[in-house]
Amino acid sequence: GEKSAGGEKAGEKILRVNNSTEPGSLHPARAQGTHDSWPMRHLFVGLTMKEEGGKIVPAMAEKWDISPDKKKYTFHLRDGLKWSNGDPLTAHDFEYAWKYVLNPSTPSDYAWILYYIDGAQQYNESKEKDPQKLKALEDKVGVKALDDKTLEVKLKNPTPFFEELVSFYTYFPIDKKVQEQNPNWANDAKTFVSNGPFKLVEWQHKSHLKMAKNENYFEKDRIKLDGIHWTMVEDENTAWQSFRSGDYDLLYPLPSDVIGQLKSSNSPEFKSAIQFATYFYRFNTTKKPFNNKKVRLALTLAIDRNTITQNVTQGGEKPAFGYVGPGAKEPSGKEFQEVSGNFFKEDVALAKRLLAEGLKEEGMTSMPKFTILYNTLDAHKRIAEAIQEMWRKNLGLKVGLENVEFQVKIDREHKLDYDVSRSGWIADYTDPMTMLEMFTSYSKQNDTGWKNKEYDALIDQAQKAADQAKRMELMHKAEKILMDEMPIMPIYFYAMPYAVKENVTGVYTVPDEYPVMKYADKK
Amino acid sequence: MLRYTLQRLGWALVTLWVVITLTFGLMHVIPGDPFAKEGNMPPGVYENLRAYYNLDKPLIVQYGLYLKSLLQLDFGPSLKSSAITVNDYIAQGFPISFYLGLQALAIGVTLGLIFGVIAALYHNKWPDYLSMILAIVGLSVPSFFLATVFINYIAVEMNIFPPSGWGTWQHTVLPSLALAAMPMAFIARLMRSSMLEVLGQDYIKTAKSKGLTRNIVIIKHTLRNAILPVVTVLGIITANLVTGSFVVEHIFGIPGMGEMFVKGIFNRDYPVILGSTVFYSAILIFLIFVVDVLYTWIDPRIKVAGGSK
Amino acid sequence: MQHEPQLTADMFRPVTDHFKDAEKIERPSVSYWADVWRRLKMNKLAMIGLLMIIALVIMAIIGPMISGYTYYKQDFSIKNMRPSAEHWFGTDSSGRDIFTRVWYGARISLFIGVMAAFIDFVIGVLYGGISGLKGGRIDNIMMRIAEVLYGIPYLLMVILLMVVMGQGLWTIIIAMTITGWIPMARLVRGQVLQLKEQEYVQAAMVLGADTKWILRKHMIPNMMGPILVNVTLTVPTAIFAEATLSFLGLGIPAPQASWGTMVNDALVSLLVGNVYQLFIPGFFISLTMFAFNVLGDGLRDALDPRMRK
Amino acid sequence: MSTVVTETSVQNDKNQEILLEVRNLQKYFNVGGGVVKAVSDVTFDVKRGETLGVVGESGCGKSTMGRTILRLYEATGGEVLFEGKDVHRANPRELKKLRRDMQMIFQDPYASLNPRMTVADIIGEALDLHRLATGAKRRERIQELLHLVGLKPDHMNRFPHEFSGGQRQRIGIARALAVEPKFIVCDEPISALDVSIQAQVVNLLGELQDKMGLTYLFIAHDLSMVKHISDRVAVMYLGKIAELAEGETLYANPLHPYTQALLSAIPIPDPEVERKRQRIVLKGDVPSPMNPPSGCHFRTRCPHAMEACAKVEPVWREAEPGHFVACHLYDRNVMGASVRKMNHLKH
Amino acid sequence: MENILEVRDLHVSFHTYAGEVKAVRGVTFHVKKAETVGIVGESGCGKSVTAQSIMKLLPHPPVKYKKGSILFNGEDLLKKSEKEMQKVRGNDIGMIFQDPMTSLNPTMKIGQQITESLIKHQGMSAGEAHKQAIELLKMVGIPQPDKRVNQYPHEFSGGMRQRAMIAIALACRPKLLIADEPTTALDVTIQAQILELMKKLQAKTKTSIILITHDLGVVADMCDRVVVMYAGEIVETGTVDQIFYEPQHPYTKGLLQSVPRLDMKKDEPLNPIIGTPPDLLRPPAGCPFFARCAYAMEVCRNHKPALEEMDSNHQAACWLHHPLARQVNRKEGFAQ
Ligand SMILES: Nc1ncnc2c1ncn2[C@@H]1O[C@H](COP(=O)(O)OP(=O)(O)OP(=O)(O)O)[C@@H](O)[C@H]1O
Ligand SMILES: Nc1ncnc2c1ncn2[C@@H]1O[C@H](COP(=O)(O)OP(=O)(O)OP(=O)(O)O)[C@@H](O)[C@H]1O
Ligand SMILES: [Mg+2]
Ligand SMILES: [Mg+2]
Repeated sequence: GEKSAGGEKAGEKILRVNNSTEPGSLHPARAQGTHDSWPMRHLFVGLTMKEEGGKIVPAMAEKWDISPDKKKYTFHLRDGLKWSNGDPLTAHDFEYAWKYVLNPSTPSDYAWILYYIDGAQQYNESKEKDPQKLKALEDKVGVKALDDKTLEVKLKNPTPFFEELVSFYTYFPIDKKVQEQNPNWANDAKTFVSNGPFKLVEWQHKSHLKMAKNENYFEKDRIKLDGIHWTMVEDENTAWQSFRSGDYDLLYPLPSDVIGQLKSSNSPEFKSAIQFATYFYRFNTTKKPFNNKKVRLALTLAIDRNTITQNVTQGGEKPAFGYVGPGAKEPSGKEFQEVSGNFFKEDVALAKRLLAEGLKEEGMTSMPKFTILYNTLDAHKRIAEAIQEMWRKNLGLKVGLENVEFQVKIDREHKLDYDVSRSGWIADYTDPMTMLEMFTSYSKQNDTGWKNKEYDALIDQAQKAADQAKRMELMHKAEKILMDEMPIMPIYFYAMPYAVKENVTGVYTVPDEYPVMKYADKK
Repeated sequence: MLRYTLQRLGWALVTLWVVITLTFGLMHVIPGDPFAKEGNMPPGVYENLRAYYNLDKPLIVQYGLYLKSLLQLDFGPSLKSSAITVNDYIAQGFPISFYLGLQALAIGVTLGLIFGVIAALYHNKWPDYLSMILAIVGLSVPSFFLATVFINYIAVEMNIFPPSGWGTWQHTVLPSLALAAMPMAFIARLMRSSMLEVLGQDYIKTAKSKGLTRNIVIIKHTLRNAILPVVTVLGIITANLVTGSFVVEHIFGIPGMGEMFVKGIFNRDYPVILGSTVFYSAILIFLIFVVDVLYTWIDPRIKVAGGSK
Repeated sequence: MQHEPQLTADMFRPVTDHFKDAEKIERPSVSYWADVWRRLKMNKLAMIGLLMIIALVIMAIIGPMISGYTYYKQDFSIKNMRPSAEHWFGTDSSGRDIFTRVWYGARISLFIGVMAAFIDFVIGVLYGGISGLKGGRIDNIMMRIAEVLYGIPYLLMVILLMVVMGQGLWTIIIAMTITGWIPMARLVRGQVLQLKEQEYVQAAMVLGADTKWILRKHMIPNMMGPILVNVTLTVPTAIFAEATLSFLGLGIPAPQASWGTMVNDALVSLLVGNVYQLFIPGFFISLTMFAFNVLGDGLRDALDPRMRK
Repeated sequence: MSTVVTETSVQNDKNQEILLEVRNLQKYFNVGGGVVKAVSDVTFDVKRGETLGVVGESGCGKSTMGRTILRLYEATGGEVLFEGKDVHRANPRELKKLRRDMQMIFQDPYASLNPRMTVADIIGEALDLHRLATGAKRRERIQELLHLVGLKPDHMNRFPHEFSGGQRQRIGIARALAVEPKFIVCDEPISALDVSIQAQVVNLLGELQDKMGLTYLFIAHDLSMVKHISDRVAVMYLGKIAELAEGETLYANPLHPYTQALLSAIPIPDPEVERKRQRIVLKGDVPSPMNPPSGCHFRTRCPHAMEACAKVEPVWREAEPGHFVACHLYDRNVMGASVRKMNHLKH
Repeated sequence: MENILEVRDLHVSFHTYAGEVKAVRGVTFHVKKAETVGIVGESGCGKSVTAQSIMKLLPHPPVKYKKGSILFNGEDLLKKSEKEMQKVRGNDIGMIFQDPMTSLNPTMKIGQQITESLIKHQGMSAGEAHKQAIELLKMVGIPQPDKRVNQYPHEFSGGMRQRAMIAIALACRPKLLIADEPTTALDVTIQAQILELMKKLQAKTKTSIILITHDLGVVADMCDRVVVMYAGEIVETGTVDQIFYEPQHPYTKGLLQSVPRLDMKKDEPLNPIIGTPPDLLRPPAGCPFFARCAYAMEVCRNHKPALEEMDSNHQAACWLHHPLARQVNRKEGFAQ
């Protein structure tokens, strides 16, 4: 690759990757989604951070104390922390950042992830116009810098995964001084200030980002790269072609047919890691005959998940026979998903019987034609086609496919204006709760019309439980209910197949993030 | 001339205003929410977002606010990206799309004219067939097909040009070719038929009767008259080319403004939708004006100024 | 002098009966369309185009039936098979028979093309006809409306349509025609303005014919030439436009296949070496485009009595 | 010019009833950036059974006048009375009735027949529009009309392009006759025809007039043909009538300098005459009807132009009985020595 | 006087979809120095085809010169290559077309259109040619030529355009000027101006002129000799007096009779020629005028009459002049 897009100097170790699209924002309060978070995790670091496999290790915080009721955390920051511009980094920066996120006038998509903090939700949801009263609400938020190096956080409920939460990008600090002087500092590489392994040196919007090693990083010796260059090529095929012609060192995501080919040829450039995420179909349980559990079960049992993962997605995904996938560990160290085991087994004969019974219960003689709703994407289409064909072949059903734009799909799901709808859920943190709380009757993301008091109660108990083992048990029970009732049909657990050049080492993955390159090295 | 220009400007503003109003209405009629997310979105967060972008206000107020900011040439923020505004989008994307578009236009027009002229001069002989088949192939291959094929064979397998990105002239070659195919084919066909038309005119006979050589007759008497229909369509073609093609920019990963038009709509990014519409319409109207001026320059019979001067 | 015939005095008797043939017409009666057809038949390329279209239509009708496969049946055990005796055009990445899908796609693509052309024709003739006939202010306003329609983002209208009508064949067809009728309307308007001044139209007016009569009896039959040419070119354009909509994910619903969706789905096959999946449907798009274009060109020549051979 | 002749002509006038009155007719066209005064302020009568010839150079407004009389164009001003009814104020129903009485024959035999219709359809159109005949009667009537204009019944199912120019013009005449009109505007019906065919059509028109008592407004620029066919002749120049008189009178004694020039310019198919002839060759070109000269429209080319011509528009006056002219040379107020001048002008 | 142009037995055909249109069939005539020869005949009889054959301007694929020769100063133009023809056109032979509206290039200044041939044939510089163009415009009587030379055709009136056409045709002082219906599109008064101008110029330059028209009046005014064509053939040729006063062919006679004379009485009907000209796709085997001829005889049906000398310079192609016809046919007043 002589003609690479970057303009790196000879001898510099620059890793070239594709972020697919322009980050909407690199400001911790405004960032949302993977295209923002992937570069951001290389620019910032939180109180804690994740190492290979998702292990939580101290970062800005050297250590922390947890109160016996597990509702109060006191973080102790390291000595001599500095921002990339040389400003000292203090606990006040964290307090300021978190309160800034929660401020109702900050348009922060991810403000809710701070709701675990006492008083956070009240402040963020406040419609208060009076600055005085608003200030009072702000002061009630349970985060306080006791001094430059100590941050005290009070939680609403005991939250065993809070140590992990603080590694999330919305919990990143911001340089109070810079933010107050220039609210738009995060839009321009010249004014960008960060505290992570790299600093932003160039941001050509819609085109590329250039990051260079941050000499003020607390662990700068672990960083081998001189920088990372990110492009924003959206087309998967083109990006792959560019990787092939040597313009990238690492590429994620990949076109599924390419994955299949790389895998079958045992390409040394191909890697696949687990991802804590589930691909499933929602049923609209308010609509006949999907209100009938047996019908939902029949549909669930009548597809061949192996064929889908082997022939369609091809990226090392695992067929899903439960809802919570691998990625969340129990205190025992075991995968939550392993403990759950499979909740059902594919069985066409049983499916046929269940379908007949279900329809009879609903007073119907045959299954009416229904439609799978999915948002426009090649992979979704191919999966939908495969499932449509399986339902046709195995149950003799007439199934239509309808693709709509993403924004319309969500809209229609919220309005329960669908029969069966494609969904995917990518964990925000590695606790089953990120998956399970969605199907409570009061969740805004439920979108199936399915309501179960028992389930609600179990989730509520789990959220308040201080004991991890107890929590896990409660969540297993909840998942069992979900899988018995089947308002959703699990299809597979995501994987993260990516390609990396052989001369690149040190890239690692965690279940809920894109490949991490901060410790990467290039020969 | 000045009066005429002002008059046209007036009409242009009216047209633009109607387009804005209709687009505004249309984009709020279609379902889909700019803040819709598959992930968690508690009502509080959602409402804060809408309030921040004034989307909680009545539509008519939003409309008024938009027109007001438009008068200050402020196209507003992007709902999907807090890092750049719509003005930034245009300021950064347009020069790139413009450059690419002009290059494609140059290629398309030059080749189109050459093919068209050759086809007409060798009417119903093999060069005619050949150049028309070429033109039809150009017309019949969707640009996404062409772009993908270019990347695969020319960029990756032959390793001649980079497959994606922007920066050097090498980056511009394949996308320009992909963009140029359609106008090239279109212009070739147009030029062919108008050349045939002109070649049958009496004044060509007059020119021949002066003893001029075939080449002079073609260059001095035929081309200028034959090019008129091509000039008429050039306005729309140019407007479409210089404001960027979503497909080509998407496939070649070019940071132009082509994606604004499509992704703005897909994302329900209201200010981006309106901004791209206004910008495109303004460019189109401007270019049509330019074409009219060009037209009078080429054809002295037509007077731009509608006056009796 | 020339061969001096055997002249007898007898031959120099005056003839008188020869005037009865004075008004005789020598040439056999041929209607205008018969004449056009005769000229068209002489144009080899146009006839090739016509035959190709007929062949495509026939194959679209019988093709999906003769292969013994369906367009939707998946069989992953035979995915990505190259063309062979069982699967003449090979199979796609879901193990579906491409031959069947190509001809099924031909049905959809040709139907879209033909229907879009037909609807464009109806709306275009009505709109352009009224605009041209009424003239003056009505004409001005109607043409401005058409202009505004060009300004509104096309995709926005298509999305609205998808929402209102749901996804499907007819939605695509209507989407093709939202702005597709405008060129036709312009063409018809231009023709009407020209024909309005024709003496035979004026003669009808003097005879007391009203607007409807004139439009039906005189205008439409005489505009058919240029309209027909335009229609033949609309068909492939619509097929092409559907392909581009497919690229944006707004094409025909899966698993139905149009050539456009097939090309789009197969773009990735280029990366993994299954190029036939891309080039087979691509070839048929080009072929259709070619056939309709040469037929259109041929018609243009055949309809123009000045262009002799 | 003897008084006797004048008296008889006046008497003739009395005998003949006026069929069509044109009063101050105006037709302006709005074009690009101005107004074309194609017909400005024209007044004359047409008597029943006569042929009024209209001559004038191309673009002087002859066709426009003819069309405005038939209300193919809406008049900008003035009125047209046909048998006392104002054509331009007739409502659609009255107009349709009037259309049966007033017909037109067009200049271009190629453009005036719809190329996609058979002869039967072209002639039958008139019958259909006015529901004059259907079925077998329609067929009969069409054949009858074809016979009338000297074509064969078996031409019915042929298309216009199969006919020669003269035959086409006859089809056009048959179409006009189908509704049994009283009055026909012939807009240069022979200009596009060959010399040898022109006479066929002119003879046909003459025969039909005798047979059916038709009245013609015969527009042409061929003065000899117009003289041959017309009872009276009007000479137009740039939207106005310059002179109007009986054919014989006009040719023998042209008053208006334009008429004089026009007559002298007609090429005569006789080498002897041509060799001897003295032409009045006018200088310059016809001005644009967008901005005609002030005063008299002809003054820019007139060999007798005077100061007054630029200032005052000459009035339409009856210089001699039945002989109208618009020229200051015959205006006693402007020209003291008009009589002397008149004599001088004649040769 | 020498013959500057001799056309001998010229046959020209168009190959169309409908078949072969035999537009010109055995045309023979000549033009002498400084004389004006008129070609008359009705529309479609092959006048323009004959004229354009001399310049070889007819498009080649449909047109075929089947037979004959066109000798210009003794050289056969039909044998010349396109390159050689380019030297003749505009230089030795000039041409004026019927319609000044469409015969001038609308997007080119009048001056440029005149200078083109000057630069090409006379090797003038652009400046010289421009001066010469102004001279030429002055010569054809265009006022303010130095201003007009920089205008476009649409800024000229019809008469001025035709004068510009004449200026173009005469730019290189050609030996032969072919004027194909130069005044048909013009008004009578303007026509008079143009004809007057042509006469004046001819007197000055001694150019030979072929004047094509179907207006017998114009012929009477302008020509020394006349060629009468009918259906692609010459039926009569002679001096202008011979043609007008002693026509020998029924067609010529018919033509003269169908024109109204100013001295005719109003109610006297005209004498038209009955019928229409033959279709040149299927030209009749015998005399082309047979079907319309009042003097037709049995022999005319299938036997083509040859052009025969009647008088000095006077030729006609008609069986009526055959000795046998004079015996059999007693019709009066025609065959003298
Ligand atoms: N529809 C129209 N719009 C604008 N101007 C017109 C229109 N029709 C005629 N004119 C103008 O009006 C004037 C008179 O035209 P008209 O056709 O009546 O002349 P004419 O005497 O019939 O000429 P010709 O002998 O060429 O037929 C011309 O200058 C012409 O350009
Ligand atoms: N391009 C052509 N293709 C076919 N036939 C043609 C073509 N040009 C001329 N002709 C035929 O050749 C014959 C002679 O045409 P020509 O133009 O010489 O007639 P003309 O005597 O000049 O008539 P006019 O007085 O109308 O100009 C006509 O019958 C015509 O139909
Ligand atoms: Mg006229
Ligand atoms: Mg001619």
